[in-house]
Amino acid sequence: MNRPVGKQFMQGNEACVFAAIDAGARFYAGYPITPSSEIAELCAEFLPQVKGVFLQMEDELGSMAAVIGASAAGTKSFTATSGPGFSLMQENLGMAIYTEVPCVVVNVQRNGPSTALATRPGQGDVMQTRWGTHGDHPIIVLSPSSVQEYYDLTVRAFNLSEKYCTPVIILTDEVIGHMKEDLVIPQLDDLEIINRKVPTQSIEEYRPYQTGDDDIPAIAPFGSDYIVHISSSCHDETGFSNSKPQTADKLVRRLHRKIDRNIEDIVQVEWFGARNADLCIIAYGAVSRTAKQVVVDAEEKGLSVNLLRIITHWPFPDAQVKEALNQAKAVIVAEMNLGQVAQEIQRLNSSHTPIYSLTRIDGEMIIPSQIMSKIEEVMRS
Amino acid sequence: MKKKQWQFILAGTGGQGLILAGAVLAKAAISEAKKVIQTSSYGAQSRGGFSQAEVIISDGEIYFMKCDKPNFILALSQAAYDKYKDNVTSECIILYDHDTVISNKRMNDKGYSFNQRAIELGNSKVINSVALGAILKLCPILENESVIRKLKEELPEKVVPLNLEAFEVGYREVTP
Amino acid sequence: MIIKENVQIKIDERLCKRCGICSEFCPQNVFSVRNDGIPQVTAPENCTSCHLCDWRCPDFAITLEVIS
Amino acid sequence: MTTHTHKDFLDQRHLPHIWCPGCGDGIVLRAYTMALAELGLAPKDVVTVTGIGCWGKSDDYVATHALHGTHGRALAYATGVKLGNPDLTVVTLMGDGDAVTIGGNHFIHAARRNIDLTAIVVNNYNYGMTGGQYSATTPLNSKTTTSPLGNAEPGFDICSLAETAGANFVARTTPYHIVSLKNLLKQAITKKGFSVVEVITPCPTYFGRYNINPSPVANMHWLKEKGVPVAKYQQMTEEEQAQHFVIGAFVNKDRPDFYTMYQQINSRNGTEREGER
Repeated sequence: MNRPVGKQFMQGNEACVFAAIDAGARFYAGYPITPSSEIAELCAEFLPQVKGVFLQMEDELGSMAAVIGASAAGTKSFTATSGPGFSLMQENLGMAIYTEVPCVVVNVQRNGPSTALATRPGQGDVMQTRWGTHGDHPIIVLSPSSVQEYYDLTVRAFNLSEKYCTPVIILTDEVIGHMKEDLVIPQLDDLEIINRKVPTQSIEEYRPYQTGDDDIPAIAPFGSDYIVHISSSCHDETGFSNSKPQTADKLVRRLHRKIDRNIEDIVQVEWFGARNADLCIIAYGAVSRTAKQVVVDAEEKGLSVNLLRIITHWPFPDAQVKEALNQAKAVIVAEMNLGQVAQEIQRLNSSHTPIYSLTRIDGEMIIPSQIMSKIEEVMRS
Repeated sequence: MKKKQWQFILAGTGGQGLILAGAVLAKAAISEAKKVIQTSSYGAQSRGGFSQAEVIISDGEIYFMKCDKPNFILALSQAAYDKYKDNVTSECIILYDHDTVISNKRMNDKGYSFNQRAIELGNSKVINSVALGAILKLCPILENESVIRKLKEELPEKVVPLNLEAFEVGYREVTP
Repeated sequence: MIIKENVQIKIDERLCKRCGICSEFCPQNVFSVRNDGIPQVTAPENCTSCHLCDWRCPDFAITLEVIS
Repeated sequence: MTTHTHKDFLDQRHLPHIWCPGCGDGIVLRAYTMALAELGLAPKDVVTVTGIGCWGKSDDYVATHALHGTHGRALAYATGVKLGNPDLTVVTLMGDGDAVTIGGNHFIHAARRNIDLTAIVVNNYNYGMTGGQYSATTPLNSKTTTSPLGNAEPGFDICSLAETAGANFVARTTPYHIVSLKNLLKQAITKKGFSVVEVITPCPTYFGRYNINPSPVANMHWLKEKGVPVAKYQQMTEEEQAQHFVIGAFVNKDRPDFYTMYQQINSRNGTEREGER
């Protein structure tokens, strides 16, 4: 493969594929669905050129399962889909979380529910990424807002996934997936690539799910001298099923703990505009681009407005959102759904700051004038 | 006329090469160290005949990625013209195909026989290159050379001369 | 004349679930079944070490070893 | 090279197993571990992938690498495992629910794709683990806990399905026919491409109790009588055939497997593509 490097002009979904390959992904299994299909098409073209495998599975259930299988065999793996396909992946997403198999799932959101407006953008899957799968579980979800960031966060998604032995979801949308923009692709040597922990115990003493103080297991790939048992049933440190209540409790608590204790490493946000503005817009993904334009326009109008852009959706940036709530006189949450993140922000609103949920679900982008009129309305009141 | 940010909408029907024209415009702008965003129509919408490319070219950072205030619209079909005629400012230029579009005669409407000229040049497919020439004439925010260079890079070698000729025709014949 | 190998059949009563398959299908009637359902080797001299008993034991309860 | 016995492939820590008295699963597992040993494989060369159900619990007792996943997806995980590391021997242990009911789509596509996997499908004609409900192989009229007066649906013929979908090796046998079972498993595991061994297995607790006999021994006799080799089966009348099932290897061919095709095609296109990029 002729790896692009330096300044490039490409589509978001294209940047995602190059980033995945740069991060070390060598297996993709997926089922085509708009607006993610370019990722499949480009993987079909490029993965064989780096001795990887692209596989078009029979459905998204199988895609997610194949991704888990390939990763368990030691090959960094990923898939991409959109809302309806993402729903089909939920069962095995839970399986990957519980069995601690690293993998990356890209959800290029479209308008929904159901097949709705399949070619139009939406942000209706924010809560699905958090609570879509069954059982009590932690999850890492990243949300890019530019082609550059789509590249960067894809690399980061693989790194976090390998570091914490857990699936990482890239939650993007039709606009970011399809738009073409310039970006800079770094030299491979300049990229930080993290690979999963390798066992250090003797083969006889090895237990794949035994962890040290960091709560992170060292699960060897299938085929190594370390025999690995991966079970979607409740399992102890040996990986074999074990249905004791204390085993179940210990496992699920550890799964949460390994993420919770690393919040600072995982959570990213971007502040845009003056930090002490009167009004704070909270947005993510494509809509945060609208919001940035609004912050610039507001400044020209002499209005004190800033933006808190959510980059890590889950775990939720509680601390940063609280800061916004404490500091601003009002908060506008702009999103292409009926207030999924606004509700999450309300959860943190101990300062009783007025929160205005600005929504759009017609498959069209929230445009700057829409947010601006809301700001003017809020400022008047 | 120098602007900080230009929003171009190239709209028409599938097969007119508008996505490619948008890409040429975008890549030419990149080569001039400008910031660029290109978006296109997708899926069933594009299969149904309607095709559209949006290009934003700016000297600085581009935040909002859609053409909410277009400066320039190329309308190569009636549907494309009708979609925008009432939704743009009076300053926005709409350059329409004289052969297929009935104009409302807005102040900044400009008609040109794109289809006819492309056919006369020997291939209706060069309509997008004629259009690129016309765009550059009316919006001289890019150097002709950088557009010509990208045309050479993006097109199959054997069709380059005809497209360059088409570009020249569009540039020469459309008047501000 | 066939020279018999020396065969040892072990039944692990901890694993045996008393299905009766070993004794029912032993071609040489090596087994009989105790009142509690556990099989016993009562005619070891008949054994031809065909292994059908341990191979067909669903519970890994029978080990047939040929002692040379 | 160390040689391994069947016990090296068996993890005895979790015995006695969970299966009911007279369940065939233990016999199939025994044949599987014997087949692996006789093929000269080591536990680290093999990945056993299981689904959900009684037979889906079999990974608890294997000492190879193992992946126990969600219901019906064993072949999909296994497909990923095989492509993630093509040097591995990957065997899926699935029940009739996993293989051809909830996971039927993966089954036909694994066969069509001819991915180099072995599927050991234990068919006990019902969902034993959840209490004896009917599955996609439960025969017409059979009684189960969800078809108390008889099943209104006909059952799939797993082998015909595998054959039609394109598997390289297709066989059927029973735990009663233990020697042929072991030998068919060896052939299937060795075969490059997708191979299926359907093992008609007794479930005295549910299917047996409602349709044959609750006694483990009676169920084994039933298998002995009902399973007939191809030659004998062909001489039977239609009525007789309906009362029996045919055992043996039905398909044994060498269509190139998915990964071989994938590599071939991509190396060809790779050279053609050179100039473009």
